[in-house]
Amino acid sequence: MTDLYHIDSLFSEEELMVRDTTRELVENELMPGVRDWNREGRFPVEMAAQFGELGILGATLDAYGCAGVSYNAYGLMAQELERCDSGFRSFTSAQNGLVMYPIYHFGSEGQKEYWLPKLATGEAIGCFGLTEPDFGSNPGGMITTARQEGHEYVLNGVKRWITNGTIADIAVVWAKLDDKIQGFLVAKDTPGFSAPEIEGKWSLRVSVTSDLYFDECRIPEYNLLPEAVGLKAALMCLNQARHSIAWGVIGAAIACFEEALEYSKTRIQFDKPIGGFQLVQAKLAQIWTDITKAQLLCHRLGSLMDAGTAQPAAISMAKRNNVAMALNTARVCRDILGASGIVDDYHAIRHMNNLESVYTYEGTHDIHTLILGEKLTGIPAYK
Amino acid sequence: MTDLYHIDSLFSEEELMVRDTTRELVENELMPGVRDWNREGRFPVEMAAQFGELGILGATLDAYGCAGVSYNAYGLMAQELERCDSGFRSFTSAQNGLVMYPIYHFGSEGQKEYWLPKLATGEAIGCFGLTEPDFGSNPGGMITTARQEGHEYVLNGVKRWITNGTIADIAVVWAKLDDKIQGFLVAKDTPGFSAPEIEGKWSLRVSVTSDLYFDECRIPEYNLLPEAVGLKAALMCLNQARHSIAWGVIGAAIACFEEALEYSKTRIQFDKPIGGFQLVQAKLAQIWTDITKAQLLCHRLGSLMDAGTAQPAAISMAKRNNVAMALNTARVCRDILGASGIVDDYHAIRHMNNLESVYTYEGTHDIHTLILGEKLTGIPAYK
Amino acid sequence: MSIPDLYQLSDLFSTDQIARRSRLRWFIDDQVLHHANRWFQEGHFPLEQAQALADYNVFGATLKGYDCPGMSYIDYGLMMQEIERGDSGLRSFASVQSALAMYPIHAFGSEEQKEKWLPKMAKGELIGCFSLTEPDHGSDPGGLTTVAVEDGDSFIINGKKRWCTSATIADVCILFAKLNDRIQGFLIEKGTPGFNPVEITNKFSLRISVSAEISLEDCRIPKANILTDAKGLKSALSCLNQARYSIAWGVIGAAFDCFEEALKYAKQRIQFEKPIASFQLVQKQFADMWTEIVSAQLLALRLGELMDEGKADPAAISMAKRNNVRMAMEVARQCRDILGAVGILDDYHVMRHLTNLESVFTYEGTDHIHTLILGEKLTGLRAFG
Amino acid sequence: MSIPDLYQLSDLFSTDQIARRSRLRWFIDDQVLHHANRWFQEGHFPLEQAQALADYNVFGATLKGYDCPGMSYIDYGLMMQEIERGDSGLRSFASVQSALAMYPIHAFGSEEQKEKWLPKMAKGELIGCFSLTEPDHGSDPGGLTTVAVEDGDSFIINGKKRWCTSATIADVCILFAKLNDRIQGFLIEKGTPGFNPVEITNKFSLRISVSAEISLEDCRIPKANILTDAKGLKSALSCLNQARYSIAWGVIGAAFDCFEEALKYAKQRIQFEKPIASFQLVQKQFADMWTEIVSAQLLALRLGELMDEGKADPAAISMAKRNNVRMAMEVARQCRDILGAVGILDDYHVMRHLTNLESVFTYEGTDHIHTLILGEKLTGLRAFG
Repeated sequence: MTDLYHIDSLFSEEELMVRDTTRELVENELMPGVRDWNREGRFPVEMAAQFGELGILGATLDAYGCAGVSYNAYGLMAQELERCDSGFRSFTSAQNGLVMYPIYHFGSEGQKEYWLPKLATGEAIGCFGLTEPDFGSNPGGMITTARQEGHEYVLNGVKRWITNGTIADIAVVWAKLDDKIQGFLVAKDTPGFSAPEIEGKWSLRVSVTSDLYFDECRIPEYNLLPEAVGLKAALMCLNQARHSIAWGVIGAAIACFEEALEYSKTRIQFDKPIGGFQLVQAKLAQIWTDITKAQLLCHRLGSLMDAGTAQPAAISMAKRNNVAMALNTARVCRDILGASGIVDDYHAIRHMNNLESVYTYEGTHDIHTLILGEKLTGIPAYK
Repeated sequence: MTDLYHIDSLFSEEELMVRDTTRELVENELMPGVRDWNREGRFPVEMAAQFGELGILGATLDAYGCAGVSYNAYGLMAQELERCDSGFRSFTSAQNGLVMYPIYHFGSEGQKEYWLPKLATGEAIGCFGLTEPDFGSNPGGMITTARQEGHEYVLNGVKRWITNGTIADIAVVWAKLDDKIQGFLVAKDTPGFSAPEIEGKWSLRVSVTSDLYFDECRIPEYNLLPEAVGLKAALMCLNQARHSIAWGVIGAAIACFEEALEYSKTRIQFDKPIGGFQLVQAKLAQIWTDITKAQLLCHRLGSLMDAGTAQPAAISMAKRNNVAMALNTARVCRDILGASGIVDDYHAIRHMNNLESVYTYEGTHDIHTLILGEKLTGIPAYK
Repeated sequence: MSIPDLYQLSDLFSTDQIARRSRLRWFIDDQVLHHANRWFQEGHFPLEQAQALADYNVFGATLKGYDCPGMSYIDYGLMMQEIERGDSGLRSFASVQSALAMYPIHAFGSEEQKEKWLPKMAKGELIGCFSLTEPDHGSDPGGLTTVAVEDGDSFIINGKKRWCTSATIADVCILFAKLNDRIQGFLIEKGTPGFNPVEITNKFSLRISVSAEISLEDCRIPKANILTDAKGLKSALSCLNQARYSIAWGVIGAAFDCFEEALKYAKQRIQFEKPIASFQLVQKQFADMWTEIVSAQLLALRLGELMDEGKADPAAISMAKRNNVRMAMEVARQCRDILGAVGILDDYHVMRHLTNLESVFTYEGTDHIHTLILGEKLTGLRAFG
Repeated sequence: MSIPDLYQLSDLFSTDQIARRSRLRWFIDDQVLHHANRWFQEGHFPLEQAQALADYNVFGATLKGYDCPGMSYIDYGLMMQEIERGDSGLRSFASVQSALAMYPIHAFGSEEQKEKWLPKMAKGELIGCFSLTEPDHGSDPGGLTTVAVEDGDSFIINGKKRWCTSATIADVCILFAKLNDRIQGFLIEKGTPGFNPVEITNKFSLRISVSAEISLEDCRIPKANILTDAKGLKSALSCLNQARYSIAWGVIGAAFDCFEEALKYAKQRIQFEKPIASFQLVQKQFADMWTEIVSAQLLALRLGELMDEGKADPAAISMAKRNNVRMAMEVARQCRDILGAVGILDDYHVMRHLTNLESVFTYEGTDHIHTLILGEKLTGLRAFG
């Protein structure tokens, strides 16, 4: 994509290097397999180690084996991963923002030392259990409970739509302890804990999505995340994930755009490339503009996050805008590809289907609308 | 407007000072009068001297009495002026981008020394004659001619939609000399030259729009702009103007947004502020996002222009996007104001009507679409 | 009309309806469109031309008896469409006279009131207006605060009203106020002391139409001037449904006028050595608009049939009002764009229609309110108030 | 159906039509919708169920004689709507059988061809397909390069075709090729040597439908297999108009199914302690969709009347195909959003409809092509080709 706004020059050498290394991995290891994985509905978990090697896992954290890069560098990684498939970016968003981040920020020294190095290499995989079947947009209403019995906590409840659930070695789980929301760590194979995969998805097929069941599930006392107290702590994790989504979807949009542009230049109808028709140019011009704006929004957001001054509403704005942008871009590109656009020789329709999930998860489009609305007017209108 | 993306911090101290001084002028001198000027269809030409005093005229040029500020500083000036009315920004875009810029870049030393200081103080006013009644989107087809007779050039033709025409002391006029496009200076009161105002506008009423008639109009030989050769030179001027439009319309959008937001917080229906309703919040959230993206686009564009690396297509992208954004914002805000939105106690409907012109002038929305389309595909689709 | 009748809708009308439409169209072309832009600039309401609409049986068109035309709702709709081809302000005047003044007298008035007012209103000799909205109660008229109290043989009314079309020129005003905490309609005659309408003059929109504020200060009217059969807010809303119906048809006319003007221009305007109508981007605009106009016509026509059969659900009226006004606004905006620079001049009609439609979008139930009426109908859940 | 019939469109249909629609709806509910998601996952076309449609008089519905049902275009449209409530792929199959295989035999075939094929096709005993599109000629079929040459008592055909629905299961293919530089239709029977259809298996869309590529390698057919009265591209396009008509109706069914599913979900799904259907933002989505569905129904219905009267302009068909497919796509997308996370699962139908409609948007004339057909009709200027 022609870099009309010289956006590359907004990044440091190091950030660009990080991006290019990720791109190389994506081109060599992920792109050749994605069509088949999507057909099979399979996440190639064997890739986790390679993500770890490149420093993608826990990218923005310092120490404990993490790379400690800037939020914009991490954003570029997310962009490159999602250029291939939203499933890879989803895996990373969960591992980084929803597992490593809370362990790093809310965990005990022992928890950090045990889990973070393994998670950073991809030796261990994590998931995040907040959403429940009846509490999606309103997680504060959750009904999963924890009670203390001696030196154990006992968990009961169900979590849903959990990325990585079935393949995770460790789950960050939120439950009500004495009516207050509290985070816990639950290890794979703990008795009373199971994580079956959700079948029949027509979206994010290159990603594992699971239910988590807790039936008198007993975990040791030291698996409580000491600082993970209240809904606010959980929402801090979501903000991390949303940042990476806002970045990632740019990659999906670029992939669709480049594919459609190339097609428009080579597909001949009425003796000329369809890219020469006004109606097609109008579509290309609009999505090019939309991608450029999304890049600027994300770059600015990354800078604010590095400076520690990003408000949650700023993250909502970018997640909401960029996902809607990418979804629209994918649809328009699918259209430009004509009949060919419905086969998986092309990427657009896979991205299009994936982005339907991304539009909904980590705060639906409407919920982010109302977060911005409240910020502006001071009036919550969720209810 | 809450600065959610800390956009202010992207500007230098000096740039912000320039903005604030302009804002003060706008608040004190322009806002109190704009409602009446709009009703009367009058441009308050007496303001030109005050614009000159603040360094707004020829702002980005060096020497000859000009302020030599950055493109972003100039952009902020344009934003503040258009926060009041697109007419003021139009005046400035014409004076700066379309008159002072070509004299500075294409003029002789004598032309520069004579005109630029007067134009910079607002003592003299300029206009730019390129568009003709039958050649709007396709200026290269112009039929105005110049022929040499001794030490004079003789001009014949008609120009249309010329901002500042009737009040201008000097016109930069484009005509075909031996079939090649060439720029000339034509002074007010030259025999054979007249510039009647176009009546009956429902848009940009706080701005002078004129026809220029040349009927055997004789100008001295030294009024040829030596370097203003070919359509490309004229288009370079337009790019200057488009940059200031892209910035300016953000001001119009902000004015509408702030007005509608304030109204939504104080207008009570069904016992609560309408700002508390989901449908209203959805509108506010969207235009807030759109304004933020437009600001980032413009800031980046200004930086590229300062670095001398802005491609014309980059300017087209910002003009096209931002004007469409502002027009939509004005419409949505007019709607939020309800019945009150149709009276001129509120600004939205005036901005809405103004922006209809801005959408069309300096390259229509469709023309910029096709400029981007050509840049992407390599195929011109204008015809 | 230069737009091809692609769906052959003319076949759906009777010869009489077509002939009537043609006569009215001629009148609008000749007596209205030639002057509309000037009137708009001056903010002038042409009362004589408006009264002349009576010759075409516009006023109280669907009412029976009392010298009213007794025509069908489709007849009425077609006329509204033609009038709004001229101007939304003129159509607003006609809607108010018919739907908001004559209709409530016909539906809720005493025999004496009907005989006194309706024949002359149908002839255009007397003008009516309707006053429900207040400065602080637009979308929620149920909250109105104007109050009537009994005093011997009179009612005394106090309060403030706003956005009352025709109020300063009207001979009679149908005004809603609370009597013993219940909404009730009253007839107030022109010149009644304490009834003070003041024109709102700084409008950008509907400038060929009078809008007014009314202050009521101890306004005393005889007891006979109560609208006997009007019961609560429901009666007021039934008038609005009549008006909304006329809007759903009317705005199609505004869209036609814009569309025809833009199409004519696009065929004549040469750029890059060919008519701009030959460019794909312009053809796309026309194709979109054309489809939306035809759909809006079909919606209005079906609604007219239901009105004639007495079977139209109020939500059906909301759907047509909301959809058709949106359609007309979008058409006006697209046409303005197609006209390019000249689109802002009063040599053309588009910009007048465009600004008029801003009011039409808001009045007689905002777009949001109709959205939520449909939402409630569908889900059974009320999301407002 | 749980959507209120706000515009009382059922009154516009005969008792017979309503009864027929109900029977077909029952079949679709019972035999198709229960299995559709599984078939879609497997990429399976249920040939037996498809053939069973013959019992409802779907095949060649509007054709007269030769044991064909001889029904009205509105009858036909209503059936297509019900079938696409089930699945766009199944409706595509039915459209191809009726509009693209039986119709050309009926319109352009010899008496012998009609007698041989039509009665059995009407019964669903024989299946037909239609092959015009080539890999390099989609929107401009006039440029097709498949060639037929005379050779004694035979024609020999060579070339490549693409996107041919039902080709691998069809008993007869109506195929267009150039004979002496002029486009001509031919009947090719299943199993003819040199006629090689290969299924396209990697589709995301219309997976309950067979699409194929066909390579023709010295494919020899008897001279009697020419479609005698087919003259040039015009005849091929007249078939497409038949198919486009069925799409304009069909997609309304897909929209219905999505809408009902989303409405039911929204009323049951509780968030913040109340059904999401009670939120303003959700009600707005429903209000928008509902209005567009009703408008699309009216457009299809009027078009059906014109078809029955033999007066439909091809541009009128383009308007309805383009508008109604856009409508259905937008409805599917909005409904997917309303369903939230579960909207991506095969417990629901929305995502299947959503991906199906991507094909429908493109086939039988892309959205762009119909845009430019309308543009040309309106302006007289051709902006393509």
